[in-house]
Amino acid sequence: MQRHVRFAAPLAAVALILAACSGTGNGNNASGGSAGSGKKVTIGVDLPLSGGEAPNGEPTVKGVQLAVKEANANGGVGGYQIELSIKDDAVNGVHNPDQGATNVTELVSNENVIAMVGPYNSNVGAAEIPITAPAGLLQCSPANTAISLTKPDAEGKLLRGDNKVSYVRVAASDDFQGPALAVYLHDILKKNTVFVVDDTETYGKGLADEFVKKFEELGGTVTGRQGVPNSDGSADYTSVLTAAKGDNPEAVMYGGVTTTGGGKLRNQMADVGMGDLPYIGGDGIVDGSAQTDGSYLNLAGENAANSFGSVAAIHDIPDPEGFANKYKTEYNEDPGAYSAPAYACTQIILKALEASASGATDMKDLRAKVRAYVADGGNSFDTVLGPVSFDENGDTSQKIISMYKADTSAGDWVFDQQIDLSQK
Amino acid sequence: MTTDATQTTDATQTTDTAATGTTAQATPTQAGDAGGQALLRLENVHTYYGHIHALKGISLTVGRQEIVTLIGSNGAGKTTTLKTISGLLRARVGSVVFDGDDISTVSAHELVARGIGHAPEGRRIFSRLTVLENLQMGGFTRNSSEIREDLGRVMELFPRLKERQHQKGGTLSGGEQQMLAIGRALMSRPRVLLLDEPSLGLAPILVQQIFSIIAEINQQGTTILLVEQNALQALKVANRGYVLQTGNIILADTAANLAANEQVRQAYLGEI
Amino acid sequence: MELSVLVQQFFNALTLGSIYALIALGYTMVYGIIELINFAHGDVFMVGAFTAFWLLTVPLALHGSVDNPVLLAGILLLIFTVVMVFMGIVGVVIERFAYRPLRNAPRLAPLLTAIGVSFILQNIIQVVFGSSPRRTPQIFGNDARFDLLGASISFRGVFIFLLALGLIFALQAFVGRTRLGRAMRSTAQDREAAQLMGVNINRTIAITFFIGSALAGAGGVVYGLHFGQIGFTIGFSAGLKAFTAAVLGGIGNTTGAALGGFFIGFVEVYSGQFGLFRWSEALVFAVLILVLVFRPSGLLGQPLTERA
Amino acid sequence: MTIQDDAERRDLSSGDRMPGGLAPVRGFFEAHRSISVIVGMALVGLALPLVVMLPPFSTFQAGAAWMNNFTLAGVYILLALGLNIVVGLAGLLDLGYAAFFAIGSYTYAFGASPFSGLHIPFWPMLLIGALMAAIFGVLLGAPTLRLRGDYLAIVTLGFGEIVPIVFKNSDTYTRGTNGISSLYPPDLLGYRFSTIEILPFYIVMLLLVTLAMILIYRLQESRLGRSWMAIREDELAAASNGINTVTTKLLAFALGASTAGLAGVFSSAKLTFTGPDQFLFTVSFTVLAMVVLGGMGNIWGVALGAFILYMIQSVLLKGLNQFFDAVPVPILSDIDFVQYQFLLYGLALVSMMLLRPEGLFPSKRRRRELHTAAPGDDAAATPAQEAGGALQ
Repeated sequence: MQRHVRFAAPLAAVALILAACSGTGNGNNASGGSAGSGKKVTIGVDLPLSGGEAPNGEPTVKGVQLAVKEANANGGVGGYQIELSIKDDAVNGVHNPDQGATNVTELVSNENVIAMVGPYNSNVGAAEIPITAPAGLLQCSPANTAISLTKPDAEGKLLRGDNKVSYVRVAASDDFQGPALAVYLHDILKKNTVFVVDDTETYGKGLADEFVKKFEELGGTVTGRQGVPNSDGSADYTSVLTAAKGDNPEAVMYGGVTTTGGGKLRNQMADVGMGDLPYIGGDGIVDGSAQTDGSYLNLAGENAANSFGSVAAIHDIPDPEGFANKYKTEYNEDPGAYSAPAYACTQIILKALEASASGATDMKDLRAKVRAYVADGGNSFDTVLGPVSFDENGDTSQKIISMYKADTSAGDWVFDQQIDLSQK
Repeated sequence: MTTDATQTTDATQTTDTAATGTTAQATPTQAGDAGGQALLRLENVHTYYGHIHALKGISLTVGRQEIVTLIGSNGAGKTTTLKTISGLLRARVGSVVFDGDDISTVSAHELVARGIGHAPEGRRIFSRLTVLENLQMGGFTRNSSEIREDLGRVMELFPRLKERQHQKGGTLSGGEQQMLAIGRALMSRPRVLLLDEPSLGLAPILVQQIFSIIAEINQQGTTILLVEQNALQALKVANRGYVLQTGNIILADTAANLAANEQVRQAYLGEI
Repeated sequence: MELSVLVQQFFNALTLGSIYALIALGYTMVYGIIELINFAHGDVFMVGAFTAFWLLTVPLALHGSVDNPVLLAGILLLIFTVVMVFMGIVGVVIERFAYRPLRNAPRLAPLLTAIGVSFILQNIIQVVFGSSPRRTPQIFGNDARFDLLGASISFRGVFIFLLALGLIFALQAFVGRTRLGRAMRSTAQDREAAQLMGVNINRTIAITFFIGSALAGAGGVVYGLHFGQIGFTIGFSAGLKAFTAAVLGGIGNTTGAALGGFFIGFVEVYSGQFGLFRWSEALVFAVLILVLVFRPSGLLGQPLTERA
Repeated sequence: MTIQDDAERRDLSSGDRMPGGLAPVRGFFEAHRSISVIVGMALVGLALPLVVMLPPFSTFQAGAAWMNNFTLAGVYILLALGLNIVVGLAGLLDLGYAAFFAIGSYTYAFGASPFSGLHIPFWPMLLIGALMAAIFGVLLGAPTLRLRGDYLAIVTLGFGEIVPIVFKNSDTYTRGTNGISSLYPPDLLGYRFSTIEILPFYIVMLLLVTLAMILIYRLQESRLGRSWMAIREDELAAASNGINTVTTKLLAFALGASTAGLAGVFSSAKLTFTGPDQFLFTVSFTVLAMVVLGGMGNIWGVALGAFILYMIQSVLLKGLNQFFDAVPVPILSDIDFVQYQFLLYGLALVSMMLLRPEGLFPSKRRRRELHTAAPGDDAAATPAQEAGGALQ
């Protein structure tokens, strides 16, 4: 037995070293068939894929792979077969801006890469945009919502500097989703007091910040707010909730995603006797049906009743069931929260490729044309999320937030109504 | 597996002690060598600490019921010899034979059950265990009724330990700790007791006391291999002695002859 | 603060503290005997939680609460026994292959293999059970509660606290009163001398790992029962806090470790009560630093001269 | 190496008294050491960009990405060299080293970003960042350095946990979880470094690593360096030989921290961003693994260990999919190695430690210690009667 292990461990080490030394062949791994004329372009992907980040990254990358597979099966786009170059920006299981920067450096310097999907985390985006912008590499993020990525900071400075827009995102930034939740809770659910919990991460805290701002503006009262860091899912909310209960809030708002505690918070609300209160959160908890392991509805089970969640997209998408079914057929699991947005990003890139392919002189030119096409506010893209175009900052033109209500008997989210923020 | 070993060795041991109780006590040991009747025999033992060659071919014998002493200056290899016997160190060359069996590869904890007791240098009592617990640890290889029986025996030998049995070992004085260390080693009913510097750091009165106890233990049937800086005292109680120098045995004789030896007197007995 | 809230939070802290205490016991035992900060211990706890999850959902096929008290007791007995024995074995295997070969190596070498083992355990669970959090059946109904001074106390919490207390006392008795316990304490204090008493060092250390890992396994079961949700990442920070608890209590001291676990439960819960939850971890470590500066041996530890 | 080791041994045995007569000889070898570091680093610096233009490497990823990796590996080399002072030379276990990296990084963010409104140039910021980290090193060290061994390790671990939490929760001063972005990149004589041109960063990193290595070699051979080693071997004996152990340990802490501060400034200036998630325990642990794996106390070994481990983490494990896709073994190309990164990394760590517990390139001195101190028997490990732990 001992000999066994002594042998196995060095073997693993040797495998690693071998891999380090060789690294032969075509560096960019193919996805889907490589049939066709032989003309190929690469779409880069940068997402956190390992360790504790895998639940975020894996379903997202599958959205991209699905879109590319379909395109290749249909004979490619603009005469090109599509390949993917997939990068993991997690180091030791944590998304890492340094690694993100390395990854996009690699993508930028590979001239076959015409555009990329990613990143997932806003702080990785902050490290990547200064690299992709001067290179004019189109970056479409399915998930970033931090306002600072696209809009000028207090000093009027932009992350992209003086360069043209090369970073776009299909997720509405926090200044839309948060207020939409506030409007829904205050005006539609008619709740005047709320207790707010956020997960202290960029997304969750930003969402909660914007929610609070709008909710108070509407005349509501925030009875209390606590940040509960829970990146590994081990936090205990009972003390926070026990304390909050004394203020008798009429609802609880959660800024965060399911992996950082969305479902656990709801379950522990039931534990402390707050289970009947409405519970409202962003797209971080609208992450699939109760059949998906680890989704909000799955983890909260019966306690999910009276939960409300938003998705930063219009509900009337062309074929809402279609995407979920395709995804399920392909991967034998429900899509994740960002599978569809990642699919949409890929659709946008492919559409731009189709439009630019014939006019491009070389790969460099193709990359530039793809960027210009996407960033042009006049172009609209039919995506799985519905029609999308981008404004002067690269933010999605869709300022419509859809609200969903949990249906515990069906084990799924049910569309309730849309909130249009373009006028607000 | 270990319990098996313990039981079998226990069995042989009890018969042996019974034997010594009746006949062996009367047998006087011979002057020069214990010869074929040796309880413990080292043959050309070489022991290393890493690259340091600490024992360079030690051969010695300890007969049943004898007190044999090893004398020598610091670093001569006395402690190393004891550690090699008790299994804390391994001889790289040569063999250690105990009661006819080669024990050079038997691990230390099994040797305790076979009858080798080692009271190491510096006492090494368990300072955070009570005196009673220390003694119970000494009887680790024995069953509880045997322990109870031997507790009485040891406490009779060391009345101080009885008084202090519920104190933590670390609170004892140096002399008491030494008594505890010896008492603890006796709890395993060793057939040979290795004593490493039992008088170190003790007041002269206590030294006397310790040596008379050593003699008494021997009277009761336990073979003793004694390492001492205090060579004069050691030779007084011992039957025979070996003189070690830098890992070699340079002299072997009866205790009386060694004590009379001019060289030994100059080098180890502090006479000029 | 109203009395009912005070009582409620006190009770919350006891429940949470019980989990930390159970993990801390194993940490302190392992540290006590081989002076290794066993960073994989938290992941042993995590694997225990997953083992219980598997037992409940696959062979027992349970998905909700069990209301028959006899059946419930039977199920609890079964999963605690199976998980504790299994995790004990896992602990022994880890010690055998990752730590024992390095017992005479430089001190930092086993520290690194411990972290390596932590990664391996996490990755195995991730691959087997997926990376998303999993829902553990809460076999205690949430409605089984009683009122105490205005606070609503769940039987589940009471059970967890009593179980932890029982295991703590059982361990105390084992370490303090039995022959093997004495062997463990002797080995911890002076390995060579213990050998000269006839103690098989390797076996004693293996037993220590068995007990420590079994207790962490019990902690894992409790965690799943209480929170109803587990994930492959829950081990590390829980382990870190449990280790802090062990140090606070005086490393090597089992009573201290248990008290340290409850103490951390209290710090976390009351920082939640006062709106400081996001600082709770910083508070825990700040307290740790202060305690070590002013009382380096921990709250219950004896002052000791340490090996350099 | 031999010379240095001999000097070390001599000086230790004579109780830290510098043999005055040897000074000129030592001076020569010190100069020689600096030159060899400079020549060595120059060769490495030139070779790396060339090597990655060759086939197996060039097809693996683009040259620019390699260069970026090398530059970031440099950050970890700096970190490992700094931690080596604390752990390898002075023998103080620091489990929260990333805290000083964070302090350096945030110092740059405060000194050169639109967020703070300041724009102190990069070069003085290197010194300021190092200084700030050193100050925090002293602040942490002063009350805790009298703790020994693992207790110190635990305190540093706690500190390493607290620092990122403070940065994350102090929204007003640090922009909290969002981190501080748009930091100013370095300027040199009017030339502004750009995030997409890696070569200037690469060169600066080469210079920083070279400088750090020379300084640390000199430190190691100085009176202070010998005092560190004396403390590492036997603190009591060192103290009785007239070494002020508190000051000496504090200096190790401060110098180790300042190296991390330097790395922090460079890293945030290169990334033009800093955020609290970059300095978690995993970083402290990774750097520690680099030091141990390289061979504690051996400066070149530690640097190489850092380089190797960084490349495994950030290139090799990330590239296994690509590699095995190209291998004509169907099973291997179907496995998603990204999923198994931790398993492989864990196995690599465990097996490397089992095979070479003293590290890949142990300093000669360490190797000697190991071979004399380990008779290969369980028993001899703890001769001390008052061993640290003990169950109660």
